[in-house]
Amino acid sequence: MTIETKRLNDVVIRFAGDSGDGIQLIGTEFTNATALLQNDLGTFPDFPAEIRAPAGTLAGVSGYQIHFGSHEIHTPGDDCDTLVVMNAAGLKKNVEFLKKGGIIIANEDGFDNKNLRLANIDENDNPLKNGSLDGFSVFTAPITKLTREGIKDFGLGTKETDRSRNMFVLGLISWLYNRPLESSIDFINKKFSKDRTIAEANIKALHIGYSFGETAEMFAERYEILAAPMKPGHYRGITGNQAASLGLVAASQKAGLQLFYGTYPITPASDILHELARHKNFGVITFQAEDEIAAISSTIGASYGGSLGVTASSGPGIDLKSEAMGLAIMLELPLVVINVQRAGPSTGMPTKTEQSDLLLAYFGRHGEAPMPIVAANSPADCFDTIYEACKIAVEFMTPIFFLSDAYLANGAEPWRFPEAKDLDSITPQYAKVDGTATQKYQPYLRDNRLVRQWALPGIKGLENRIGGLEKEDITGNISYDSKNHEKMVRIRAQKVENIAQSLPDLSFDAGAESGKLLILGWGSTYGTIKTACQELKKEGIEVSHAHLRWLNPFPKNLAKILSSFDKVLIPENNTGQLQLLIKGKYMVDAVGLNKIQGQPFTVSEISNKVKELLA
Amino acid sequence: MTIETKRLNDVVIRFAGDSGDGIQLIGTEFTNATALLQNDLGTFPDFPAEIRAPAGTLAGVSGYQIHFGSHEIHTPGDDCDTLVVMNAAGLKKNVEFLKKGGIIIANEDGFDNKNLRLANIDENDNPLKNGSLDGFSVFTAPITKLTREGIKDFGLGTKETDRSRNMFVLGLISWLYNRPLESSIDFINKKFSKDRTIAEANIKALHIGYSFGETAEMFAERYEILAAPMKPGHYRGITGNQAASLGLVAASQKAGLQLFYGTYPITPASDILHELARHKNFGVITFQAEDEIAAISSTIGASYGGSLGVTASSGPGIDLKSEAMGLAIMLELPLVVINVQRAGPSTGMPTKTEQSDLLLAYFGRHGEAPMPIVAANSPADCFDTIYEACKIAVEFMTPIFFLSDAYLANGAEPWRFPEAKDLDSITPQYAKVDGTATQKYQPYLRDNRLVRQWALPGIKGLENRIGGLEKEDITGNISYDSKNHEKMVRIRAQKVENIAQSLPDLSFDAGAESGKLLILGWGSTYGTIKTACQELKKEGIEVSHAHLRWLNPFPKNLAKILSSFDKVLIPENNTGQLQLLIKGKYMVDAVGLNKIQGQPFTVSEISNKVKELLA
Amino acid sequence: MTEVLQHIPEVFTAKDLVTDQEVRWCPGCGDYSILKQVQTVMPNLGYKKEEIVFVSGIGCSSRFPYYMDTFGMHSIHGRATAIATGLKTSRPELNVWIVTGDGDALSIGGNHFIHLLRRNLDVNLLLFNNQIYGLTKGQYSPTSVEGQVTKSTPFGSLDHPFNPLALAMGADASFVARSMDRDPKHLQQMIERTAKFKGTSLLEIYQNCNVFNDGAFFTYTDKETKAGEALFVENGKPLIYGEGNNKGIRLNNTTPEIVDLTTGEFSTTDLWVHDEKDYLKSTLLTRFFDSPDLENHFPRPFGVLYAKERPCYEDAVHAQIAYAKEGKEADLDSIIRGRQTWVVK
Amino acid sequence: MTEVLQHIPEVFTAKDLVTDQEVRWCPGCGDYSILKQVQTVMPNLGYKKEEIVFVSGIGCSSRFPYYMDTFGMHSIHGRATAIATGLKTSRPELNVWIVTGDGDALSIGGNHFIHLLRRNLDVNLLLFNNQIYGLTKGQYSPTSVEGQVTKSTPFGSLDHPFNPLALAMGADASFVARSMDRDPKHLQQMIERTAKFKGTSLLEIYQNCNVFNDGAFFTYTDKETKAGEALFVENGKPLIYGEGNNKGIRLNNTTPEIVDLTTGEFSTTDLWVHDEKDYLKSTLLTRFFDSPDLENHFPRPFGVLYAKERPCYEDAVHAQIAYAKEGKEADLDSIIRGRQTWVVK
Ligand SMILES: Cc1ncc(C[n+]2csc(CCOP(=O)(O)OP(=O)(O)O)c2C)c(N)n1
Ligand SMILES: Cc1ncc(C[n+]2csc(CCOP(=O)(O)OP(=O)(O)O)c2C)c(N)n1
Ligand code: SF4
Ligand code: SF4
Ligand SMILES: [Mg+2]
Ligand SMILES: [Mg+2]
Repeated sequence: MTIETKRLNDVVIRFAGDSGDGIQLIGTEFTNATALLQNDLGTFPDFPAEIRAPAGTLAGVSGYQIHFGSHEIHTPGDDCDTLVVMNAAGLKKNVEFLKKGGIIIANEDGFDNKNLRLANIDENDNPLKNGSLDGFSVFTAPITKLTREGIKDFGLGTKETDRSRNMFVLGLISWLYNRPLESSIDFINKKFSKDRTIAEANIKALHIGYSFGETAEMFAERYEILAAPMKPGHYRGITGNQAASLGLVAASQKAGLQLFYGTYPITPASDILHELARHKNFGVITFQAEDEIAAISSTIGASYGGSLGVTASSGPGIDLKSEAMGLAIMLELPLVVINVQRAGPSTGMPTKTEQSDLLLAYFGRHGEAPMPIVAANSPADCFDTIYEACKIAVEFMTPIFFLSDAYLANGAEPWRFPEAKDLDSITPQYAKVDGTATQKYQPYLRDNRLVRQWALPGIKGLENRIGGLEKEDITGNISYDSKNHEKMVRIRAQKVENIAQSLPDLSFDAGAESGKLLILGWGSTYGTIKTACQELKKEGIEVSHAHLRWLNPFPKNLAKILSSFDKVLIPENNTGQLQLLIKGKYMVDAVGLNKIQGQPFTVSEISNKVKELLA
Repeated sequence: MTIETKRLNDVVIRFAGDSGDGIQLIGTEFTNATALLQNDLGTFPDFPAEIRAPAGTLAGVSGYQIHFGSHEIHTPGDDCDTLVVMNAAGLKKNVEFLKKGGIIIANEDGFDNKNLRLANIDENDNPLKNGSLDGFSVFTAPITKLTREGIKDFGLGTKETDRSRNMFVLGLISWLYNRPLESSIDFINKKFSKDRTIAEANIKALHIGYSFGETAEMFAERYEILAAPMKPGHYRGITGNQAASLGLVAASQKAGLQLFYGTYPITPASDILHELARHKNFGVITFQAEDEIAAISSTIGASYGGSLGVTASSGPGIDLKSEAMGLAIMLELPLVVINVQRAGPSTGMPTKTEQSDLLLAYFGRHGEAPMPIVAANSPADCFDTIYEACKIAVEFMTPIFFLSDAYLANGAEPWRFPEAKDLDSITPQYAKVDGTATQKYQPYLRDNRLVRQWALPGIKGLENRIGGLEKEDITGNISYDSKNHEKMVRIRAQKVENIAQSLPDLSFDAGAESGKLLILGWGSTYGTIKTACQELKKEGIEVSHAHLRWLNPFPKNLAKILSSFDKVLIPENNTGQLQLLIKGKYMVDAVGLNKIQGQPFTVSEISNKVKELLA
Repeated sequence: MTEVLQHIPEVFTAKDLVTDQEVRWCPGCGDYSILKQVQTVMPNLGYKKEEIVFVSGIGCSSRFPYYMDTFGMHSIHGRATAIATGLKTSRPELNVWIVTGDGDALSIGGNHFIHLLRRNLDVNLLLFNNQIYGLTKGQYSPTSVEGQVTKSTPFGSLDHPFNPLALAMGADASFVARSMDRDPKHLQQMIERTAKFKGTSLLEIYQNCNVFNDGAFFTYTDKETKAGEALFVENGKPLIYGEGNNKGIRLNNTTPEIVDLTTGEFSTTDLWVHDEKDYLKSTLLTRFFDSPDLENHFPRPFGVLYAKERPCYEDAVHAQIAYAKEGKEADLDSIIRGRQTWVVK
Repeated sequence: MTEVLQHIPEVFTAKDLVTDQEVRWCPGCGDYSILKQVQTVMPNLGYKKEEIVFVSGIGCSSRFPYYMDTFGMHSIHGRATAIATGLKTSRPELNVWIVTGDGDALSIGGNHFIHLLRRNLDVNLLLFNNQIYGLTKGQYSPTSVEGQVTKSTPFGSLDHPFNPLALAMGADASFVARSMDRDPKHLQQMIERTAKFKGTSLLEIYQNCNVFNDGAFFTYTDKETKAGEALFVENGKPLIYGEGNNKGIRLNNTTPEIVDLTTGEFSTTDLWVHDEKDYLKSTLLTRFFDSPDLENHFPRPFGVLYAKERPCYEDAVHAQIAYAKEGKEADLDSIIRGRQTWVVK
């Protein structure tokens, strides 16, 4: 039998199995190999609940989806072309995401009676045998047995042996989609650098998986996906949390500031801590505080002392930071507050994505306490957006919100990374001592943008006292004067508004500058909306798409853009938070498309809504 | 010289002096006497900053304004007719509030060189002597000396003696405005029940103040203000915090529930704690927690156990409660959260009033976490509104926000109090064990209003586990199912919306049901708007006024009302929070009138804006 | 509210405590043993099943209530102690248990933890100490040892860890005890003592997190080392430990010393006799906290280290209410009316 | 940033520390004395004025920074300790002081308080203990005595109060001391010791709130009772107190006893000699916390009760950073690039 190689434009593969099966690792390594082949790609890791369920159960299923192609890719894909499952639970939970006629590759050893039982499937109703998968191309193999057999010479225990199953799968799927094994081998060598036996065994498993594809005479065709025509440049793959971490280090370096990262662990923000803690050689201080209140408070202390202060959390932890954010607003110190949003309310669904904290970012503090807000729109964009957040925080002496979400945080995409020397400059607004001054230092004197200065402790002549009580204009002394209070409330608000002056106009990601329908998005819906617009265009439906990075202040030209369309559609993973703001601030009767399922939109959900609105 | 008695329709008197002068006491006792004369009235205590400044300084000035009359009174008045000052600082800080031609009564002993210096007035520029008060009727008397002289026989020390000065002033002003002394004498007797000498000395000071008016030949006229035609009934005077406290005790009694009040002291909410702590004989538990987080958490614990759980704070403390509110939303337990708003952000101006936490109440929690919100509109109305809040919390199994503010909390007015038997019933939604049930108890089963039941620990057969993770519909088991999450988010929101079904339509406080201009208010602006409407009417300008008690959900007929007017004006002590909601939710381009000065609106501020809009 | 479900038995067994929820801890996690021992002991304590409430925070350990067929609340991170305080104060007749982790109790929940101990409510506090944040996948906790390499401390942690029992003593705890997941019998005994003590009873349980901090306590739980490293204390008994009970501890004035019982120089009568009620000596015991790597280190004590009753907060609250009720009738109309009223006709 | 204002003198005096802000405490408040003593001692400590930072929370006491012409932050309630932690960690060369009250530090701020002590940053912590919430006008605090009648406890408080120094010892404090507003000389000495100790130095200052809790400490500060009630301890000296030094304290094994030095039965050589570095004995000293109404009660100790240095958190942080820097060049491009890259042409 000759195996044909078929060329595809794009493919969506979903891996699923038990949390203990190393699914995320298969996904990440397959992604790396794919990135090196210069396909464009998007990924979506879909973790199980925060705690480990017993192996084999539905609750324990871990998934990873990758979408890659020879053209631009902006999402991890809606339904998948190929589903790779390690056990019965993985199949049961994920078969709904497989396209009609799609491929299933299943580890038949994961469908024994025990596994069926754990997945709540009747023993006599094995889906691999009962015909329920008839519409799909199903390929099964005893992957556990094959792996055990293949690496038995290394003398590993069963546990260690079975852990290599994922490398078998990675090898097999690499074969099927024509990916080279080099990067995976590199990875294995690094990961097991301390135990050569395990390293060799894993590499062996990888190879036998690959060969199995070649020799097993199961597959009639292999697939090939050419490199995508991407902008020239240097690329790497990156997740949102990694990109945010690098953006912080970069900003601190370019600003000449020590980075102080005060936080308390929480899903899905913790990985930024883990990443930053590895970069101590950049002088980065990561402070794992006793709670979120101490996290932000210590960060304010560091900002006061002249560090680039950054604090991060998700939902519940952001609630706890609100009081201290108010203090930072009064103190007018640089402070970046990262919120990697997850599905709420309360503990909610900690590993699932949602965009439901926009209004919290706007209004989640007592009193009139406006804060600038930016949101990243893709994993790699986390770098640029947080870099900009740092720049504005430092140059406008203000706390600022950076919004990401679980989908961006864990998703990966190719990143055309910049060179350090090309990054924007960041200029701290230091107070200087005027050698001739006879007056004492005035901590609340402002420049024409209304920005006050950063008076670092240690500098003679700048001694001053600041605090959370209302302060007198210019002097910063405590003031209970009525008129002064109103003045200060308005100054603080105007300072945030003034940021808009230094920002570029909002531009269009698709479509004309006026027309029937504008899709206005923010945050992680970017790729899906963009793809929907492209697909609609193919169908001859022309819509415009503009995507907000700046949520507060809104871009200067937003009002004009909004008024240039008959209809405005705002898709959000919440009940309509941006929609309320747009309606309330611009009196534009925007339509919402809302999905609150802990899952991102699919492309078709967007395009169907567009068609409905244009019908 | 005969002294004429002139009849006035209404009067505004302002007392001012050092915090140590007992100004609040003069004010309160004068208010009591006035209430007993059946004048209608409104008061406004204007405290100095939270801490005591050295005696005699501007920072230490304490003020108390009372507005009373023979007709309906809804505000403490804009400017005052009479200003009573104990010292130079008191005059300096308050003379701007005195009407042209108004009366000044000054303790001339409070204008010696020391006091002038403390008030930052040049010794050669004594305002009592430099002609700066020429436009006013100024009456001065050496009140300190007269008091010392008058009560010297009691043998008190100077400190004690001088403390009685305020009684001299109370006597004098009681004479001037024809108030009897009985209630003040009663009060003194009670207050100093343990020291007869001090009691007698104070009563003496009261009498000599009174006689001084009669005999000093200073005043050419006295004033008389007839009783106001008020609705028949039993009346008492009451402040907002007192009314809220009584409302809570009443609700707990009528519901047959133990009242659990978990809080942490904070201005201006602490007085509710102080009041409730005195009512232990009603089985009230007041728990002063270690912080606001423990305050609300302990209260949730008590609610879980079957108490009427109430927690209270102001600005900074409300921030800290947000995470736990999210838990209460998930648990769907009754919980009343009181926010006595004060001027923010951060520590802000703790003793000053503001309405700037409306959007915090709406959106100050991560995730989609809607909570019902009510706001009281006058001191006495705090009783009705919090009573209603308790009823809804208990009958809808929901946390609820009750908004008051410093102005309501400390202000007083006559209250036509109800009889306990006439108060609405409150019916807890207890889960009962079904004797024939074979199924286990389903904690998230709902009635047709979407309300679940209260399953009290201790009842056999109701054992169940609840928590902050997303829960499966009906069973309450943990669920990470996408569709279930969206369903639950919508159910929680709909439950809050359903409350509107059980509420009366919004009605008009003034004006027709449609027309040129509607003033839409909420909270403590009520009296001022009402008075403005009355005054405008006198001038022939007809506007309508509707006032929201329910901020979430809005009344069913609000959309209709809004659409019946050409223009809508929303006065708020914030930068436009209700305005944003009305614009965003109803697409009505409401105009804002905003004052953020830690002070309530004056009547003329409202009426001027109305005239501007109608011009 | 007094009706009774027929099919629920009057007296319950450990099995009746099992819920229909799948237990979702990692296979091999020490939490399984703790659950088992609690379920085993619970029926013997004299409470009705419906009077028992388990309140937990957030963490792997805090999943506990889902697996106990009693009343239960899985609340928010660090606040179980505060929630239980409100519950117990308002419903003193309930049997309230708190389940918490080293992060939940001592990091974010540290303040409520010390205030609970100070107030001394009659609740039972099970602190699952695995010296790691399990649920968030492996960051160091306030009980992690110095230098520990975790996700958030790739170069080793720098924080000096809390000694939880010493902290509790400083906060005026009335009962502190320690046990371990891997000694079921001892753990059962300790759970029983914890339950029966009137006051806030803190039981620290060394719990193995086999995924993120495997073996943290093996020195104390493993057959080979246990005898020489774990000191099991009992009230009124001398402090003896070691292979074949070959070692003891004596007090030289205020200084504890390890003595060899095999040389004949010292006998058990020379030893420090454990007195649960002696605050000072108990404090000293809680200070046996040496790293087992240290030369001449003291063994780690297990058992009830301190137990001395003092008044409970909720009793004082209800006594004060009873007193107020005696003094003054609760007449709602009278307080609504207040001090001064007038009538308008 | 290195320019120098000409009119500011190189060496500063107490007067240079006075700000242009009116001091806004009640006349007679104990805070005035504390301010005075701090201003007096400060110039002698060897710091430049501009290196000194005062961080406070909220409360009457927390107004303190406004009156010190150094750098200062009046922050939010209970968080000064956490803010100072971030400041000191990031700027170890600064001289950081925390000013806090019994409510600020021990009620809302309790968690940061114990974690600061555990981490042992080199900061100075002045705890103004007036056993009341002053700023909010008189509610009881976690140090108020049982039964205290306050605005929030009209029938008397029910909470068992913290013993702040014992709590600190439980949290592994490295320095705990106690002084009083009304003994300026002792207070100055203690402020100096506090400042000079390397590590988190906790100085509890008994402070009279003459408006809401007048006389709470008069037993220890008043001429008539001071000698018999206040025990001033000094390192290496025996514990002696009483009118004419007529009493002493000796240790009978682990039990402290008050002895009469006038009968001839005991002399100073029999007495407990204070050793600041002896954790156990210091713990015992912090436990001298009897109500003076109790018969045969122990005196309340003042002075440095415990002082033993151990590594400071910020030093470990910067050592780790230095180590990491040595190991690996900080090349921004290299981390942006990461492990695997590819080029598109
Ligand atoms: C307010 C808040 N902050 C952070 C988290 C994330 N979080 C959940 S559990 C946990 C720590 C768990 O450690 P521990 O208490 O020791 O419990 P274990 O999982 O080890 O049993 C953290 C940080 C959260 N859920 N809520
Ligand atoms: C979050 C928050 N909660 C409550 C308050 C109100 N508050 C201000 S100071 C204070 C307590 C003051 O007591 P203490 O710390 O002992 O200081 P003191 O005034 O006695 O010096 C309280 C409860 C606040 N400002 N912020
Ligand atoms: S992570 Fe650790 S503590 Fe959590 S369930 Fe797994 S083994 Fe147990
Ligand atoms: S209230 Fe008490 S602590 Fe506060 S300033 Fe006045 S006397 Fe001092
Ligand atoms: Mg743990
Ligand atoms: Mg205090």
